[in-house]
Amino acid sequence: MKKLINTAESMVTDALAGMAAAHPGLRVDAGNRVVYRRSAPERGKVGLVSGGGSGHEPLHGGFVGYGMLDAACPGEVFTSPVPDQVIEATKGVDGGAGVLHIVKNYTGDVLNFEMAAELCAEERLEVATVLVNDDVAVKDSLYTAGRRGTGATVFVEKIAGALAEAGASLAEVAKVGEEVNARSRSFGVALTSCTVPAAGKPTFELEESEIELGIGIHGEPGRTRAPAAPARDLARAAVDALHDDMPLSGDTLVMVNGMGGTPLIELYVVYAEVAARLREKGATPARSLVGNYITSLDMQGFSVTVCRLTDELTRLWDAPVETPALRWGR
Amino acid sequence: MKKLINTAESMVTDALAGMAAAHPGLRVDAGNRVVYRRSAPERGKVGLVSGGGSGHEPLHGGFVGYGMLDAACPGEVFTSPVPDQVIEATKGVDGGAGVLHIVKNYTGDVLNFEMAAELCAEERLEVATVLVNDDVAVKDSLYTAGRRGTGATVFVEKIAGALAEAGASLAEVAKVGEEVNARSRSFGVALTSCTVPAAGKPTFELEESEIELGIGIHGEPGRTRAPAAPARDLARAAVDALHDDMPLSGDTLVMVNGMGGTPLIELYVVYAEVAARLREKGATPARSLVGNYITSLDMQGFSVTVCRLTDELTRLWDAPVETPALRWGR
Amino acid sequence: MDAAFFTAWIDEIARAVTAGRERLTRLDAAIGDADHGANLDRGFTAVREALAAKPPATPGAVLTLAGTTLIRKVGGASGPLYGTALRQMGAALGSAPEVTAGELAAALEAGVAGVRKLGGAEEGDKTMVDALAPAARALTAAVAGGLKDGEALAAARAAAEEGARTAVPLQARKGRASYLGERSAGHEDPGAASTVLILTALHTTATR
Amino acid sequence: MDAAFFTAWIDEIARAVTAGRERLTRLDAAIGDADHGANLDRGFTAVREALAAKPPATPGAVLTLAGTTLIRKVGGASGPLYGTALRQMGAALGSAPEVTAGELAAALEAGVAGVRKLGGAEEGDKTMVDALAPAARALTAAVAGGLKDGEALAAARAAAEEGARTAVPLQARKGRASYLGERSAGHEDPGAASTVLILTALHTTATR
Ligand SMILES: Nc1ncnc2c1ncn2[C@@H]1O[C@H](COP(=O)(O)OP(=O)(O)O)[C@@H](O)[C@H]1O
Ligand SMILES: Nc1ncnc2c1ncn2[C@@H]1O[C@H](COP(=O)(O)OP(=O)(O)O)[C@@H](O)[C@H]1O
Ligand SMILES: [Mg+2]
Ligand SMILES: [Mg+2]
Ligand SMILES: [Mg+2]
Ligand SMILES: [Mg+2]
Repeated sequence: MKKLINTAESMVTDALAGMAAAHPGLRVDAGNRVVYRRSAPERGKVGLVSGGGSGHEPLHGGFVGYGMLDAACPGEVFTSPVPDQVIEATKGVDGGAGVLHIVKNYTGDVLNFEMAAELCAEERLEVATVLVNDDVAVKDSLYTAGRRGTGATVFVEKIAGALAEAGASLAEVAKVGEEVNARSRSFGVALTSCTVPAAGKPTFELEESEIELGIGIHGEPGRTRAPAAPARDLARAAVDALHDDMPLSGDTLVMVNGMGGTPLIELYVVYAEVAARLREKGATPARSLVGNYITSLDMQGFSVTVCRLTDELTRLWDAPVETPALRWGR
Repeated sequence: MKKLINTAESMVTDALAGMAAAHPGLRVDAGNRVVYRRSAPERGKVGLVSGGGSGHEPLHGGFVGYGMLDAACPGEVFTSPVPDQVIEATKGVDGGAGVLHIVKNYTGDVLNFEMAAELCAEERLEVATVLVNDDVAVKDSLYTAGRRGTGATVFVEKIAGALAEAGASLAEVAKVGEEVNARSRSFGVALTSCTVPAAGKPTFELEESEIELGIGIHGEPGRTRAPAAPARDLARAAVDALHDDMPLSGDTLVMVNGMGGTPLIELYVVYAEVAARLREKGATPARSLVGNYITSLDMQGFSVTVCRLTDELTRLWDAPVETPALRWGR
Repeated sequence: MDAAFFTAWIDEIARAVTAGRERLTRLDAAIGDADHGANLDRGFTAVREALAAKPPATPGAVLTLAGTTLIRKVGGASGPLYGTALRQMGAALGSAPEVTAGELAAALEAGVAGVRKLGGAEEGDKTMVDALAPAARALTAAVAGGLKDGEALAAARAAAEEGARTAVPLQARKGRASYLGERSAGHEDPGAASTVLILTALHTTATR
Repeated sequence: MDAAFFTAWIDEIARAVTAGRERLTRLDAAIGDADHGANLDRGFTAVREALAAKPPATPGAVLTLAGTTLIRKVGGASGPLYGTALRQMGAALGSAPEVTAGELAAALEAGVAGVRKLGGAEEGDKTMVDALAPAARALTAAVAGGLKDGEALAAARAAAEEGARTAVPLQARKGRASYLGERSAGHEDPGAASTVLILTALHTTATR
């Protein structure tokens, strides 16, 4: 394993130091491991806190800033943050209008955020939670821990953040977050495994001619292993999986996301196929993101996330945002 | 080799289709292989054209838009564009104030842009050229083709683009481009090779414990092979190489650039060390970019580019820009 | 069994987890996200430090501090779950300076109940519960059957081992491994494996 | 040698380049950027198509169209350089419907001069010039010495081979390989290798 790190143990702390140095709009509390927007807490504004394991950058720290998150809590690599971090962040962004927790649906994330929310409630902090669970590769049934939260997290953070910025109440901000989640679906494909620094070797092994379909964002093996195929076939398989789960039509917000080790040129190849397939299904790719937004360390592969837009959601998506990884309108 | 492509031959065309679909602010002439900003040509504004081999995305197409390039000419992977593309782009962005060619110093790029510029001159198009050659790993001597153009290209395109947007003349825009180049230096490190799709296998092989120092952006082997080392040592080696070549002091613009396959979390680890080392050298990292800006397909590694700022250059760097890969102020 | 005994148990867990770190990570790589070894190693190292910094006076206080520390330092699924297990055990033991094997058995049952309640997993879902629950049952039964401490803890350990083994062919229905569906069958659950380490450490500590 | 002969030469180059594509790429991977095989394959395939679409009537026109097509389709260093070489050869041959080996030798010298001028490389810089220049010299000498066409072209081919071989131990001073400094020594230059293919194709075409 070769990585640009000092030690596996210090990786998250070292990267936080880099974020602090690179982004004057952020304030990084290295001791408590919380990334704040410099202006937090904002009086009268609903605070947005998210967090999760590290290794998914720019998620979540890269989405802290005007129009999106107020704070992010990075855990160790692929390990959800601990309740202390979330409590600290929640207090730090509370401007009197309550705080929204945006949580990806994984047992660890759910448990740690739940514990934090309970303790915040004891201290009379108003907290609401949006649980993101958009990954169609996992069936939401008695036989699973429910669907995983993946790409839709970016959409939820952006759109809920825009509504919070506009002065909406905690209930309203939570509601739009849930709406975005309900209208979004994701599907991921891996060409290679990733290597967790503390583990020191790839999480799984794939042959030269094999890929994993239906992967998440933690290097976990997918639902099925399949022969490698042209980008067109993979893009179609992804869009079809989304469409089978939630028929797509009308204006959509589409993200073709790289898993961390995939060159941008390949993501554009995939996007062309995804957009074409969406049109075949009767949907319009009205807004898009192509790039690395929610990654899995150095994994090669991509995920497709589609959100069925409404006029209101489009307006909130288009609203100004100023974060390290997503910026427009200011 | 596993890649998200349809065929190696169609990769560049397919990716251009994806760019066209993803970015309404661009107009892609697929037949001639030119990416224009939608508003080109802009009357009275100096037009900026760059280009080079593909595989360096977001360079150059991702830097087309307000405040930066007017057009980009992508060649085949790692192969400079042909003169026809450059001529077409030059004509397409000429708004009567002349056109600046921004060319990275490689024999192929220089020859093809030169041929294009000659033919443009025959058609009475006013063309000036800025040659970018910032890579300190290569000595500029009789015994080389001169220094390679790498990361400073991003700075030149941004800053010259801002001055052109402000209505400056071709001579002024060329001059600031040259100034940025003269004040910038780069150094790159590879942990792995990249794989050129048409070649089908990695360009070079590295052992688990080896890295290449002084690499360019085409997967070419570097100046020396060295044992793998902590991020701190690599960042120092890079900054020291820059400082040895051009003493660093005062405000600097710093880019820690990923080579395409490196996770963002690792780039932040490197940035923390680079910023610390710059301060030790007496320089201030006043502005920064951390991410994938000028890549080498799926190579893992990073490069550091530093530009010694002046007040004027800082102002131009801060000026609004609206391109797929760099956006602020609008 | 006094505070020193429980502190020694934690020390032994920490040692075993460090030694078994790679194996736990390997098991988690197969059906999870390859961090279980690092998580527990980080967690129990922190617990050991916390206990050394401020040695608690009672068994209950040792386990409560251990549980709280895990919750504060580990994250992921196993942090809150093992943390809750130890905190529930600590609460069950109260402030008694010494506890019997019977009291320990009751505390372990309370710990299992805490994990069940928090994580919602039943036996057969292929989680740590598949090792924890039989271990608690075996300890209770052994004590009721009049076995000596060492033998009772050996029975608990054996039951944990057997539980972890029995879960191997099962398909996971909780935690990350559930995402794999049928592909989770045939692999040992990392949490069940770490529970075996923890029960083994208990037996080792008692028979040393 | 008429237009058909030169068209056949181009066909033979295209065939050889497609067959040798992997080798050229491998040589370029060692001291360059691994695209020389793909570049020339794309280029000469395009040239063959251009010639088929509008067959030129004279040797000069064949080579001029071939050179222009390379410049328009290849990119990189080799596109303009080989394109210029062929265009200069075409210009030197003028509009004659048939050309002698002597005229071809003079044209080849003109082509080499064009490459030299455009790229600024001298012999010994470890580029295509190291194979091209001796080949042109050998052809000129062989014709002057009265050798038959086939023998003269065999001499040119041998000189190209010898030139490429001689350049192996050298350190590159032009093109991408120069960035490697001393590490470029010991490798065969891809452009010199493709020049050998081109000269071999000429000999093959003449002796078929
Ligand atoms: N709902 C649950 N109830 C009980 N145990 C669980 C549950 N979910 C996960 N686990 C246990 O946690 C273990 C994984 O722990 P760890 O790898 O540290 O956390 P994470 O899954 O968050 O990466 C699993 O092997 C399983 O035994
Ligand atoms: N200045 C030059 N003069 C002559 N030949 C050159 C020069 N620079 C490069 N070459 C030749 O071009 C070859 C490389 O061609 P190619 O790989 O197609 O282009 P690129 O170097 O742009 O990738 C080299 O092997 C060398 O023979
Ligand atoms: Mg985890
Ligand atoms: Mg090239
Ligand atoms: Mg895990
Ligand atoms: Mg090349």
